[in-house]
Amino acid sequence: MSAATVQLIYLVSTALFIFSLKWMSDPRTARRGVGAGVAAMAFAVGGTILEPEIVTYKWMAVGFGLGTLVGVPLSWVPLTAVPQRTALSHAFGGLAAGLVGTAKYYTWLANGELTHFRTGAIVAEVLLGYLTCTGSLMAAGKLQEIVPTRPITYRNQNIINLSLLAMALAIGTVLVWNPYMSWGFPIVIALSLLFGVLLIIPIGGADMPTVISLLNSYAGLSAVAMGFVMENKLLITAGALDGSSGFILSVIMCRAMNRSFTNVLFGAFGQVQAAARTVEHKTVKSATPEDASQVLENASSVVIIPGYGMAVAQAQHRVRDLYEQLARRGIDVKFAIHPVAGRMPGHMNVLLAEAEIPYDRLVEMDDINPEMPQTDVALVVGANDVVNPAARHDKGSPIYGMPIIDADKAKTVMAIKRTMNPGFAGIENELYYADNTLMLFGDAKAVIGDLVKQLSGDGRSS
Amino acid sequence: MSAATVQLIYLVSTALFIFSLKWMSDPRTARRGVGAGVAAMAFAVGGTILEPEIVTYKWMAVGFGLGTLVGVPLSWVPLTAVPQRTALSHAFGGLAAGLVGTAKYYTWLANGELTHFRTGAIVAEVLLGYLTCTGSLMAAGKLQEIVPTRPITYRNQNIINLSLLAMALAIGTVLVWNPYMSWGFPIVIALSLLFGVLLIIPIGGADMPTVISLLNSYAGLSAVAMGFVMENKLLITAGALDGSSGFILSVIMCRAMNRSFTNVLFGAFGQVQAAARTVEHKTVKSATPEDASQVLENASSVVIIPGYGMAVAQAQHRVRDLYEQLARRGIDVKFAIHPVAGRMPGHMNVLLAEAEIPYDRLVEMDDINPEMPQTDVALVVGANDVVNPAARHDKGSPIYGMPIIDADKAKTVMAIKRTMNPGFAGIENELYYADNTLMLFGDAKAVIGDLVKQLSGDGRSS
Amino acid sequence: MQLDLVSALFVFMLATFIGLDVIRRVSRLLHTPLMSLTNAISAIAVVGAIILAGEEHGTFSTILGTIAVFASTTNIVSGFLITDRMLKMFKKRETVER
Amino acid sequence: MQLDLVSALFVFMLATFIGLDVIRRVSRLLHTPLMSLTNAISAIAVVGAIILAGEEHGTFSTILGTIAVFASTTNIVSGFLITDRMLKMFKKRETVER
Ligand SMILES: NC(=O)c1ccc[n+]([C@@H]2O[C@H](COP(=O)([O-])OP(=O)(O)OC[C@H]3O[C@@H](n4cnc5c(N)ncnc54)[C@H](OP(=O)(O)O)[C@@H]3O)[C@@H](O)[C@H]2O)c1
Ligand SMILES: NC(=O)c1ccc[n+]([C@@H]2O[C@H](COP(=O)([O-])OP(=O)(O)OC[C@H]3O[C@@H](n4cnc5c(N)ncnc54)[C@H](OP(=O)(O)O)[C@@H]3O)[C@@H](O)[C@H]2O)c1
Repeated sequence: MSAATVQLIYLVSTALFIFSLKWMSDPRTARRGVGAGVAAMAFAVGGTILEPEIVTYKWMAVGFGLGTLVGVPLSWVPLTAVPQRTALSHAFGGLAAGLVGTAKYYTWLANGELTHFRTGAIVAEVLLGYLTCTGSLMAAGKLQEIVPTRPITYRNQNIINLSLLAMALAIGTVLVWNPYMSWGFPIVIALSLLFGVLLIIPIGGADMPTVISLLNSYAGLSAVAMGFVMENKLLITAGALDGSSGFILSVIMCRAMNRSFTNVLFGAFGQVQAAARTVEHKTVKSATPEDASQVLENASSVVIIPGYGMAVAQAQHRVRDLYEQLARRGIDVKFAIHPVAGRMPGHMNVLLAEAEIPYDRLVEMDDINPEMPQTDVALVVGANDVVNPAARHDKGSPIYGMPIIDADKAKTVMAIKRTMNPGFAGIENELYYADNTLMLFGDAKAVIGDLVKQLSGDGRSS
Repeated sequence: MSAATVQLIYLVSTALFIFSLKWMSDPRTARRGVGAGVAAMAFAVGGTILEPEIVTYKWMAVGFGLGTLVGVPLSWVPLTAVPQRTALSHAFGGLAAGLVGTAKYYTWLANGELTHFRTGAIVAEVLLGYLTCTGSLMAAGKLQEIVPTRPITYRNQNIINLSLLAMALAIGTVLVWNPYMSWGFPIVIALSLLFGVLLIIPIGGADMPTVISLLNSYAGLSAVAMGFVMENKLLITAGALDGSSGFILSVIMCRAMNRSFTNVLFGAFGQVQAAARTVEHKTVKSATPEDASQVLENASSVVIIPGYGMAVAQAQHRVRDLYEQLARRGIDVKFAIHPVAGRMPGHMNVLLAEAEIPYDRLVEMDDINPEMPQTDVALVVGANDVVNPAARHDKGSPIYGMPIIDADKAKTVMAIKRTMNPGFAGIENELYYADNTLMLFGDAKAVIGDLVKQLSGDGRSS
Repeated sequence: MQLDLVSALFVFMLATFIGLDVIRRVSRLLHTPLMSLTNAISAIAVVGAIILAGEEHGTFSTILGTIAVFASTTNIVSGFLITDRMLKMFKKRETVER
Repeated sequence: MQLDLVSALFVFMLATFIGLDVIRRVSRLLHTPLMSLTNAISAIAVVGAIILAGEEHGTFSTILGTIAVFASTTNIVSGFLITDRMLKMFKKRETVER
């Protein structure tokens, strides 16, 4: 197969990758987007197999076989484990990029084919690849709670980390000058593996989604570097698409939390949890499911605000039952989705979709907020920070400036959570002490189950 | 200057061209877009002058000088002449592309450097370039009414034209097979020059805006072909941006007229004008400026619908005076902009902007239509086809299916035009015979001037 | 070589323009599936891995190549499958209400 | 040579993706200025013209090159000037009302 034909196949593959992401702009075309992605990858793999320099298929067949064996079960994880699966996957991706770069370096070293440019590209690929690999493994560990999730900090941490990185970069630069100074190469590898670990341990477990997105971006960039190494435009474009995606998702998350990249990466957020708690005593009104179901029955509009607690409790199916009960009574029910509710972008959307709640009932923060003052009941299901009014007015609060869902403006607020413990940001939520707030203490799944039972008539006779 | 440096300059230039068009997405950033475009062009020219193969600057200096001398006055044309200026400019662009391709062919022919690929790219460049050149000249002539604007047709016209094109393509293909068959090259040039003329003469003058956009697209594509000839990525990207722009603008126009490309190019539209006119006699209510100004004074919402007649009469400044008079009385005045009102896309917007009407008063068709039934007065200023209700219900009408502004749904309609003559599509407009319509006959500028005089008090005493 | 670098930079720049634009318009509903889709796409590194595993440049290269093929395939398979699994859940009103 | 063709096709495809996207999002208000702006951009052919006029490949090439430089410069100058002239007219309420 001529090199030009392979390049043409790569061209088609690139176009398909672009369409794949374009079609993600609408849930109606999104599955077609996955189809395009699969086709693009098939063309990419098919085209590469036809490359003239391929002489043996044995080893790649082993790789394909084993990869499929591991990959298929990895796709069965429950939705709650999606973040750690993604992180694990990034680790694989970074590893692959790193290994390819390593092998290329030594092959070209042996054949005397190294140039400044090639070495530079390889160093970038290897640095990003191995860093992504160990960093993602750590992130996966924190999310799965194998590794301690709290930020692990020590004196001069940032200085130590940055000087490690600077050292790796310095040796990399020297390598570019003198590509045959081969003792430097394993050092670069070791430093980037180490830096990946050290970069992640001071970051709190709950910041992992942002970190995963950033690592996704790095994985993309290492594919770009591989494209420069191999002079392959498909790698460059696909890598750039990937890099952009990771970058934009992390920007969206940071913006929705009103935090900067630097704060996420070096801020050791989530560490001061205990200290921030105040010990004032205010009164809280708690209600029973019976009371709550009566309030709901008399409402004509209800906005349900789900949060991380709904995910933990796996309460989405109960929430759907509740939605149906209320809708049956002619009550207007909407779901208010905060961009960083839960622990990954779009977390609530997937959960509610899993429970077959039609996605046109899900309303984004900016669209629902103007409606909140006319809303009869705001039902907060395991959300906390994303409805904390302190973000609007308390300049001293760590979440000050973060856009929130204005649950407090509804006529009645009902909040389901187990305790008075704070959420991810570790701060108290004055919403729970407000006059128009009723607390429904308990596990979200159980409480909503009770509400549904009341509404569906089991409890009606009472 | 090394070739790589020049390529880097081209890279910057490409990025600036992209930003230039991106910034056109909002009137607030649009002027920055022009700045980016100028900078991009400066980098492109500057980078090229640094190319190592340049040995003399004398001749290009002559070109720059003369070009500036002609270009500056060309930018002073009145806004009504913008379409023909654009067409003329495309002719220059096509000519430049054609000439470069011609010179390249003969240089490589003399040096024996022609390859199949190079010849193919040159043939594409020359075909598109010269076709754009003569086609645009014809279009400019029709718009300036130097060339008869009505479609010039004869038997088997489409067959003759297409076989000319086929002949040019056939000879071009043979040339690609055998690049040194040099007698074929001038024939390709002659045929494309001829085809450009023949393509345009059967198209009615009023379809020229669509044609100009298509020719813009061809000019872009010929720059792309030149990029393939010269292996220059800047030419390819800038050409592709241009090609997309022309293509999308023509698609928008065709869609807004509910016509196909084929219909525009081969339909000889505007020819049957006389035949379509029906001779039914219906009554028309005509009103004086005094009556009209009273109606306007008593309205609380007025929608002004400008059309080609406003452009012809240069009435936009009077329209602004009217707008001010009405706004001063607390009347809500909006402008309804149909995408193909006038004779080029965005025509009305520029005219109204010229008269300093704030652009947030201009409302697009789809946004204003739902408001029309609540509107007190729809004031039609020299618009005709774009408010013809036949487009909604008369399946036999040539404009059936074209989206229109629902002027007829307003409580009162007032239409300013000189006669009962039809507009661009040559068909009668039942809107003028409707019960709630008052006709204000006369030149738009004069009539609106009268209205303003009435409102401003000169006529108040009467 | 240096010219090739610029050519590659060109492609990178254009692809980044496209990437940023396309991603910015991904529906907010679908950000979780987007993460797993791009995760699968990042396994494009498989292209490099296949070449390593298929060339004959000594055992070292082949072993690294095989591991890399394995790692990327895992990503491709699990990434696309899980994305599709999630997307299947998104339904509009009409199809959901019985 | 053939590989170069594919490389150029790559750039063309990516640029077209960008072009279609970017143009589709140009404000409808500005379609007339857009036409004259792209008209100026299409004068990028000046790059080829300059090379012709600046090389020494005989009188024929030089004459054609000079004419081409002239034609493109006309486009560049008039295109950008008239676009800017039109854009200067677009004003938002605040700046207009006195
Ligand atoms: N989505 C993302 O992409 C992303 C990324 C990075 C960071 N974050 C951060 O994550 C936070 C998300 O806010 P959020 O409001 O969704 O969550 P949150 O602030 O973490 O609060 C979750 C609440 O759910 C309750 N809860 C836990 N398990 C429960 C159960 N089984 N039943 C009922 N309630 C339960 C907890 O209270 P109890 O313990 O009292 O039950 C807790 O207050 C934000 O601070 C955001 O910045 C999100
Ligand atoms: N905008 C574009 O990009 C574009 C492109 C291609 C085609 N077109 C076509 O152009 C048409 C545009 O529709 P339109 O409603 O704007 O225009 P129109 O249908 O052409 O009607 C213009 C009307 O203005 C009147 N008029 C002419 N001079 C006047 C003057 N000095 N004072 C007052 N009235 C005057 C004419 O009537 P009197 O002679 O009785 O005065 C005529 O009926 C559509 O059919 C569209 O498809 C537009």
